[in-house]
Order: sequence, then structure tokens, then C-alpha cells
Amino acid sequence: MTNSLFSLLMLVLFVGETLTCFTLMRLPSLLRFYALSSVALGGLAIGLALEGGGVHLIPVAVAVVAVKALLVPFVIKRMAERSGASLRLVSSLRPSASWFVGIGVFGSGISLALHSPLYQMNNMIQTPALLPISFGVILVGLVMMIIRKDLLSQMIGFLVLENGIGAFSLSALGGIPVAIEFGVYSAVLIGAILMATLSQRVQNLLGTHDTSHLSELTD
Amino acid sequence: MSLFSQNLLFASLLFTLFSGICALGGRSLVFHKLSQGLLLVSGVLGMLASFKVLLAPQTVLYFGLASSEFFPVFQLDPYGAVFFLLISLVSFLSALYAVPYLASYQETYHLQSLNALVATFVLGMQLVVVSQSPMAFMLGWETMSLASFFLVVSDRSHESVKAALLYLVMTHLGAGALLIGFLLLAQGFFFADFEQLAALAASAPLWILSVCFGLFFFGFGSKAGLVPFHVWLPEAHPAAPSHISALMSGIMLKVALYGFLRVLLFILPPIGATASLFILGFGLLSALYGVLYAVVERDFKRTLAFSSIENIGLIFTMLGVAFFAQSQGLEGLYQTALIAAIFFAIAHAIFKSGLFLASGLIVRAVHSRDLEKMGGLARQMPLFSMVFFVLCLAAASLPPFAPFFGEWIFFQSILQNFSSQNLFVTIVLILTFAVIALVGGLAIFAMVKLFAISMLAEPRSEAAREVHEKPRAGELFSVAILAFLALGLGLYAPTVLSLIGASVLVSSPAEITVGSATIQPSLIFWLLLGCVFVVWILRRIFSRTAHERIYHGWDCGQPIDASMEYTATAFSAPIRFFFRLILKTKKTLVAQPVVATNPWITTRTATVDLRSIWMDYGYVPLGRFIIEMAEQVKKIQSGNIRFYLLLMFLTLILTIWVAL
Amino acid sequence: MYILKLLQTLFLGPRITERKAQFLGKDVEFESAGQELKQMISSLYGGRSLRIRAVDGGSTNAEEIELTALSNAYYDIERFGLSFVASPRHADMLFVTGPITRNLERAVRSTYEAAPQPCIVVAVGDGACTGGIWKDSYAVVGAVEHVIPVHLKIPGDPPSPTDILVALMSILKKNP
Amino acid sequence: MSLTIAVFIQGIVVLALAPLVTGLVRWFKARLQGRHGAAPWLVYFTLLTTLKKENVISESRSWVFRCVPFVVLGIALFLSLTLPIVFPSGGIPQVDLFVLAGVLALSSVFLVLGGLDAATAFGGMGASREMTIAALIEPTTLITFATFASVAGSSSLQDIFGNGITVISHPALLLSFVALVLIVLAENARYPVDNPATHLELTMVHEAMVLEYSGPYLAMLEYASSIKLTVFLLILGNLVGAGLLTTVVIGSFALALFESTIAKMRFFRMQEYMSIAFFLALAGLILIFII
Repeated sequence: MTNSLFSLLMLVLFVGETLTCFTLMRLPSLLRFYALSSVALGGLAIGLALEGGGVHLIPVAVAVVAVKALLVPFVIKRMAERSGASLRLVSSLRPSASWFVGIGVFGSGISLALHSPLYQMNNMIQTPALLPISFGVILVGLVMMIIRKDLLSQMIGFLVLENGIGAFSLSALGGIPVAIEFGVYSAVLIGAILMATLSQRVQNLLGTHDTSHLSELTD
Repeated sequence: MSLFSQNLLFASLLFTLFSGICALGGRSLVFHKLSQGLLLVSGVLGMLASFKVLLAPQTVLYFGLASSEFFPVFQLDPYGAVFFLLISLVSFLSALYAVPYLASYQETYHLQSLNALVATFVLGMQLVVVSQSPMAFMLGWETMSLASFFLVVSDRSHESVKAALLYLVMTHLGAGALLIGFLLLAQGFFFADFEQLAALAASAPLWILSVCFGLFFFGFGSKAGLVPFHVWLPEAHPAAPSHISALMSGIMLKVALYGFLRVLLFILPPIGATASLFILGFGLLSALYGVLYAVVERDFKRTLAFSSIENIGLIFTMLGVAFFAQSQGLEGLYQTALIAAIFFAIAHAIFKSGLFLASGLIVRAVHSRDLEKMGGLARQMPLFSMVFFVLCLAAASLPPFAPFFGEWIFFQSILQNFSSQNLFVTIVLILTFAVIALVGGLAIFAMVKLFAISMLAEPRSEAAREVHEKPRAGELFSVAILAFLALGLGLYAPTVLSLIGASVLVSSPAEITVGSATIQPSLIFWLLLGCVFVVWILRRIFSRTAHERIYHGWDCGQPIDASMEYTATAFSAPIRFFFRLILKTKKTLVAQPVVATNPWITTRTATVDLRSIWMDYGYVPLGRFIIEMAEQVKKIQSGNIRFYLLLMFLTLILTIWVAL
Repeated sequence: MYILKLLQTLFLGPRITERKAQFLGKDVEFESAGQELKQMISSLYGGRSLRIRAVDGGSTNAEEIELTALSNAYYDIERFGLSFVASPRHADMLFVTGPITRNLERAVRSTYEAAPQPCIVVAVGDGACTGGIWKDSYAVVGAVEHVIPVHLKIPGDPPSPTDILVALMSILKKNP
Repeated sequence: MSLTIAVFIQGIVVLALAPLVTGLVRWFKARLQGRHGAAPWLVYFTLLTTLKKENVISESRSWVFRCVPFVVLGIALFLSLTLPIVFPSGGIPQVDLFVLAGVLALSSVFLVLGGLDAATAFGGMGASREMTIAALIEPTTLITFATFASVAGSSSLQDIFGNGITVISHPALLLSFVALVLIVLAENARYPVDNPATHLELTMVHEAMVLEYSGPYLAMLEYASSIKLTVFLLILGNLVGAGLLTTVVIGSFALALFESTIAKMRFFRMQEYMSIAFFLALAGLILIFII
């Protein structure tokens, strides 16, 4: 169990921000909270490193903060402003309802992970407590992509999902070796850039980020 | 000598390959003749190889790198040699037939690709018969199916493309079933050959054996054209050029039979009573259904295709009775029924390929496949019509010809086992006996209709009135050989039986004995001929042969013309009426008034066309159901990304819940 | 039972077929081709068994009724070895009735040519023998001999079955 | 030696008797209709006169038209020589019941081809009907033969008549004997199936195919059909255990009586006739193994 107070605080922050991301309707605030949750993730990594999880976690944490907290929100904000997209995001759920859905999904993710055989093998995992939580975050990310109608928030959903996976790797394997971590982060960065340009193109073409208009292409 | 005989088989396969390659040489007829010539040589070598194996049963020809795990070993054992002999014989004759025949079809067919495909087709069949492991078997099977698919498409007309696609779907469903069957049986040993498979099968649990039997039965049955899976056969065979449909109908169906028997006799342990009744039921169904449609069909080559289905049904019935007897412990009936099936298969291969080759000449002469447009060809092609007549009599399995003695052996073997103890066996044998007898009668009807409507009486269309393209020497020669073989096989049935290893039935060189009944085929033939000759002599003694006068037919005083003759539809009308429950025909009557104001004076046109109940109540509803299901599934592609993500989310949950 | 009563009358009942003598030995003269007819009959085994095809050349059906009466129980032509057949191909003798009208001229000629030689042609009734009352009509060709060679003429409008039988017996000279 | 002599004598006897049988049937029918009727031996003269007649042949025919009479009469000769109908052990053992069925089918095939080759509507109609009857009677014939063969243990007629298998040797044989009678009537185009003495071409079956033949060919075909009738009558006679002469006289009287008491069946109701015969034969065959 993570006994140090610092990593516990980081964990709570990480979960709280992810859930708030789930419910936010304006792009700047969504980006801000996503950055905060990435910073929390980085802090979590540092906390684990301090507990003797291996010194290689420090550069990982730095990379997380650098890429996810700074670079990706910057790219998305600039792209959104340049394409003139409305900062008002569209979702199929009102914010209050999405809170309940978010918590429900997070809870079911945790219970699902608890029953899974992976969790019973806790002798192998460094921080067993983190595993269900990270799984919950993965599910929240996925549901966010489903619930949100516009492209940008779906991107953020995908990034939250990716955060969840990072946390999962932290808890299960005690952090992925640096080279792979950097690979993942570069992939995330390129992914974000790609998605941003794509949504800009869609904005120019259809005049809106709402994915429900995309279906006209198929008819 | 053994070294030479070793490579006889290899040489035959090689020459088929060379004929294929050199066919692609160029457009001129020289390459066409060269490729067919090579095919001839491969046919001869193949016949020599199979005779060598048949005459000295213990020698087994094999070639290929015996040791290597990957490359399959090819081996010709006595059982395969019978079919290899058939393949070589008919490919030899169809190559001989094709040289002049294709020369007159240069514009419809692309000769280069056609000859190459024929060579691959024959090579595929030879590989199937020679292969000793499932992989090689399937290799040969696929080359055979694909080559025949392209051959059916060769004239690029719309309906032959449609027929070929149906054929492709059905054969590959079958091939898929075969593959699954082999793999299921091999339980993981992919490269096991037939002996290892047999060993594995011996110890395999019952459910694997029954599933494998079902798969093999569907696979080989759909290829052989058993009824529920036969819909492709009457479409595909007529669409191919005639010497190809002769190869397909005469030989490919036998290769499917070979595969079925190879699996049942050499790999699977003796199958139970229910499985054999299964074969028997389907055999009877396809025999009865095939012959009924052969009788009422108006298209020349489709009649032959349906009669192929009927004969295959007969062969599978004989197999069904054989395996049923084996399961009930009647060893004698098992032996004779199996021999009758193989003998009947050989006879069918010979006369059916002869009929298809002959149909090629007739269709070319009349420029159409419709029986209603033929007539009076016997007067314009007397020699050809005599050869065609012999083949039709053989196809109707009448006495002096080979199929009659195949059926005679089968009937005698059933007769002797009627009085077996339990009643169930007797009832099954009696019902089989009754249906086969009905099928025999109707088969005669079909073949008489085929010969009479196309050959006799007045020509019913301009094209048939004066035939421009008379059969050339090469074509007539190959058809004549097949007719002579059909008769010869009948007369020397005892020697042929002892050749294919059924000497248990041959008591003395000229007699076939089943139980207590004996028959001397040649004696019957010479007796019949003798009686006809005596009558010819008596007629010359008692009446003056010169006292003759030619005058037009008795027409009750009013001049009649060809349109008043009986056509194929009219000839088969009673049968269509008696079996109207089974044979669905769609009759439409259209009356157009001649003068708009006067409703009474109308010209009425009636059209009667044949519905295939398997297609109408079987495959078309099935197809419609599948398309409807596809429509439902299509709704899932709503174009909404979030819906796709939801699906991913659900699958993620499901997998985690199930797997982790 | 009805069948038994029927069989009883047929087997044990009175004989109703006219006696043969009634038709033989009559010396009524009939116009016939004489020598040629005799030669034909002798070549057909004395006419013991001849097959007749009745051809209608445009008659008023009166002669047809008489011809059908020939094969009933009273006159019973079969006992003399004569029988009616369906096709001229099987016929040895043609009974032509009625004046040959224009439409049926071709039919009568093709029937005669379809019948194998030697074939005896018998003109039955006045219409066939001389053209009868329709002789000069525009629609009639005339007597049968204008169309096909006639070997025996049986006058009468229509000739009764007895007359026909007497004529036939005279040429066939059946011993009594 | 005795076999060849028996075969030769039997051939002569059957060939001589054949026209007499048809004559007798006609004579009995005439008597049943109250007519005096032609003398039974008149048929000999009819055949001889037709033999002497000219042979008129239509020009729209092929070689098949010419060879049909020879083959049909040849097969009739084959039947009369090889079947052991006059002497119980006379026939050639090789020719068993299945060969008999095959040969009969062969002769009806040739007759049908002759009818079709005449290029007239009557020939086609008769041919189509004859072929239907031949095709639909085939299963009944084979089953009846199978019944007699399974009672006698072997399918050759010589064993059946040799060791005295008659109708009374097994109760079920009565059913197949009645089926055999129905087959004989259908095969020889007698009364319920076809009216031999009809003049109306539309109702003819056997007669229509022979319409086109004349002269010697016609004589040969008529002689062949009378031989076939005699052979079948003798087979039925042997099955009842009657001698040669009694079979001929009583048989032809029975046939004439049967024909005088019933009417011809409409062709398109032939299905019922065929199914009655088929199920009688099937019942006979099954009963043999039940009783």
C-alpha cells in the first residue's frame, strides 16, 4: 500500500480531476483540469519513486508533466483558437447527470478490477491499491469519449484513457522502462497533434465539431 | 522395368503440366494442337500406369521426395488406379475431340487460356486421385475446382458467369467442409497422411467421427451433385464447352465419389446404420429427383446434367445399401453392392462423357441447346446418329450395355438378402428396390426423349433443316470409341470385374454370379443379334424387298408440316401431369385481342416453364433470409463514432469479465 | 347380376346374325373392273382376309351409316374376313362414298396413294358411282373415277347393307 | 442336346400358336357381342396378305424407321425361344427375370422410336403414351418378378417353373399374380389401358405407333405383338399350372370376357391403374416375409 501521504494526496487529486474533466463543458477548463490530472499523475510517479520504486521513475514523471500537462493542452488550445471553434463543448448528458454517470462508471470499474484474477495475484504488483483505481480511470476515459459529442472532448477522453493506462502500468509493473515510456509519450503527442489538425479540418469543412453531423457523409 | 514403371505415373503428370504450359505459347492453332497432343500422350501414359497397377496389384507406383516432411508423397494404389484409368481415358478422348472441335469455336473461346485451364483441370484430378495425404488431396481438389470454375466462365456469356459463380460458392462450401473434416480428424497433426489419419480415426471419440462424416458427406455430396446441394450442376455443366462438360460430368463426379470412398473405406472406421441410411436416403432422393427433371427438361445439355444427378444418386444408393449391410453384418451384400457401385460408376463415366461429347456436335450443328429446335438430324448425320443411339441405349441401362449389368448385380444382391432375419433390413431393401426400379423406367423415358426429339422426324427449325457443320473425323472417332467401350464393357463385364479386383463375382471367364444367379452378358448379346438376323433373313424370303414406294406420311388428307410434330414438352407431358406435385411448372396464358374493340378475337400465347423446387423453396428463401440478416447487421454501421466507441466499451467489459 | 343375364342371352340366346346363304349366289350384276379386279383378288389369297378403309369424299353420311351397320350383329362383315381399319397404310380395300367435292379431291387422292398397292377401290352409293344428284354442281368434281381408278361400283342412295354384302360376295365368290 | 431341341421346338410351337391366340381372342369377343365373328385362323391370312402388300414408306423418316420392325420381331423371337414356357425346364437359364424386364423395355423403346419417326402427331401421341406406360409399369414388373424369385429362391424362370412354383405355393403370390395380370394387360396394350380395335386415333396407344407402317413391316409388327401376347399368356398359364392348350383356350376366353365386361380407362387416370398394380405387387413382396 502507498503509505506516504504525498502519493496518496497525488492519487486523490488525480482521480478528482479526472472526474471533473468528465463533466466540464468548456474547453479551457477541460484542458486545465486535464493538465492538473497529468501533473497529479507525475507526482504519483515521483511518490512511488521516493518509496524505492526505482530511480528511473523520476525522468518518467518529468516527461509526463512536460508532455501531458504542458505541450498537449497548448497544442489543442492553439488549434482550437486558430480554427475558430466554439469553446462551448457539446455532450449528450447535462453536467449534473454526467457526474452520476462518471462516478457510477468509476465505481463499476473498481469493482470489476477487484473481482478480476489479476488483482488476486497481489504478490506480483507493486502497489495493488492503485490497480482498480487506474482501471476505473480507463473506463471513465472511454465513457467520456462515448458521451461527448464533439471531437475535442473526445480527444481529451482519449487522453484521460491514456492517463489511466499510464497509472495502470505504474501500479502493475512499477513503471515502464524509460525508453518505452518516452515512446508512449511521443505517440500521445503525435496523436494529439493529428487529432487536433483533423478536428480543425472537420471544423473548416462542416463548420462544427459535433460528430453527429459527420454521419451525413455516409448517407 | 520397375524404374521405368516408377516414373510412368510421374511422366503422365508431367506431360499434363507441359500441355498446360505450351498451351499458353501463342494464339495460332499450332500451340492448340501441340497442347492437345501432349494431353493425349499424358492420357496414354496414365492408362499404362493404371493398367500396370491394376494387373499386378501388389506393385504400387509412387514418386516425389518420400522422406521430406513437407512435400507430400504421391502414390497410385489399385483402388486409385481404377479412377486414374478413367481420368486418363476420358482426357485422352476429349483432347482428341477438342482438336477439330475448338478449331470451329475460335471466336467464342480464348483458346490459349482454355487449353491451359483444361490441362490444369486434368492435372488437378490426377493429383487428387494420386495423393496420399489430406494436404495434397486438398491441393488437387482446389486446382480442380478453380480450373473448372474458369472453364465454365470461358464463353463469357451472362448466364454462364451466373452459373459459374453459383458453382464456385457451392464447391468452396464443400471444399471448406472437407478441409475442416480432415483437420478435425487429424487433431493437430497437419501433415499426417491417410494411414496416420486412419490410425487417429480409429481412436477418435464418436462425436468427432460423426461430425467428420457429416462434413465429408456434405463436401463430397455437393461436389458429386446429390440433391439438396445439386443446384449448381444443371447450370454449370451445360455452360462449359462440351468436351469440358464431358470431363466435368463424366470424371469430376467420379473423383468426388473416389474421395468419398477413400474416406469411408480407408480412413473412417465402419460407419453405423444411421449414417448409411443417411447416404441411402440422399441417394434415392437425388436418383428420383434427377430422373424426373431429366424427363421434363427441354434443354439438351441440362437433360444430360440431370441424368448425371440421377446416376450419381443410383451410385450413392448402392453405397448406402453396401454400408447398411456392413452395419447389419451382411458381408456378402456389402461386397457385391460396393462392386456394383464401382462398376456402375465406370460405366457412367464412359457413356456420360460420350453423350456430352456428342451433345457438343449436335449443339454446334443446330446452333442452339433447345430440343424444340432440333429434329431430323439422323437423316443428315446417319453415322453419328447410330453412335449417339448406342450411347443413349447405354444411358437408359438397357440389356446388352454395361449399366444394365451393374444394376443386375445390384438387384441380384438385394434379392438374395431379402429374407434376412430382422424385418427392418427387409423393408429398407424392398423400398430401395422399388424406387430404383421406378428410376430405371423413367431413365429410359428420358433417354428416348433425348434421342427421338433431336434425331428423328422432321427438323423443327431452319438451322436443323440443313446442317452446315457436320461432325469431323476426329470428333466422330472419339465419340464412337466411347460408344464401343460402353457396349464392350457390357459384353466383357466379367473380365472388367476381375480387372478391378472384384473376381469374387466372376465364376468363369464369361459369367457373373451373384449368390445362385448367373448371367452371361456376351451370350445374351449374341442371342439378341442372332434373332434379329434370323428375322432379317425370313423377311427377305417371305416378301419381295423391292416392292417399295416412297410417299409422304399419312396426314388424313390435309398437308401437315414440322410444327405439328410432337415436341419434347408434349412427349413428356404425361409424366409432368402424373408427377405434378413434385414438378412445379409455371403456366402463363396471355390473351391479346387482335382488334382493340372486339374482345372475342384474341391471340393467346401460353408459356410453360419449369420451376426447380429446390431453388424456389430452398436456396432462394435461404438467400433472402441471409440478405435480410445482413440488412439488420448493416444497421450497426450508423456512421456515429460514439456508437462504435460504445461497442468497444461493451466488448472491453465483456472480455474482462470473461477472460480476466 | 346384370353381367350373368347379359352372358346368358349372348351365349344361350337366339342367333340373330343373318344366314350367310342370303348374300351368296345372287346373280345381280355390278359394274366392276372385271379382269383387273379378279387378278388383284387372286393375288391377295382370294380375298379371304381384306382390310377396308372407309373414305368420305363428300357424302351425305347416308352411306356411312350403312357401312357402320355392316359391322353390327345382324350383318357382321367380319365373318367374311373383312374388317375396317384406321389407316390407309393398313388397308387392302377403300370404300369411297359421296361425290368428290373440290375440297376433298386432294384428300381422296392422297388416301389412294397412301394405301399400298394392290388396293381395291369400291365406290359406294350413287354419289360415288355417277356423281348422283350433285353431278353438275360447281362445288363437285364428279364421280370417284374422275379422281382415282374405281374397281367396283355399288349403286343405291344409300345402298342397304345387304346390297353392299351381296356386291362384295359376288366379287369375292365366297364358297357358301 | 435336349436343351437345344427343347428351345427349337418351343420356338416353333410359340411362333405357330401366336396368330391363333389373337384370332381366338377376337373370335370370343365377337361371340360375346352376339356376332358370328371372323374364324380364329383368319389372322394367318391377314398376316400373309399384308406380307404380300407393297411397302409404302414416308420420306421424312430415318434409318430407325426401317430397323424398328426387325428389332421388335427379333426380340419377340428371343422371348419365345429363351423362356421356359412350353417345357418347364426348356428355357436358357441365363435369361432370368431381370433380363426379361430389360428386353421388354428394349422392345417398347424401339416401338416408340418407330412411332416418333413417322413425324405425324398420332405417332408422337401414341409413342408418348406407350413410353409413359412402359416407364411407370417397370417398377411393378421388377417387384412382381422379385416376389416370384424370392419364393423360388432364384430369379431364373427355369427354376421357378422347374420346381413347380405356382400361385398356390405361397398365399402372398396371389397378390403378385393379380399384379402380373395387370402388367400383362398394360404391356400388351389390352383393354383397360388401350383399345386394340379402335379407329379413333386420339385414343390409340399401341395402334398409333404402327399407323405409319405398311406391307411386310406392318405384318412383322403385328406378328411381334401377337407373339408377345402368347408368351405372356403362357407365363401366366404356367404360373397357374395349366398345360399349353388349356392356357391358350381358357386364357384367350378369359381375356375376351374381361375385355367385354369393362370399359377403357381414360389415359390421364392411368395413374390409378399403375398405383393399384404397384401396391398390389409391393404388398405381395412384403407379405412373403411377414407370413
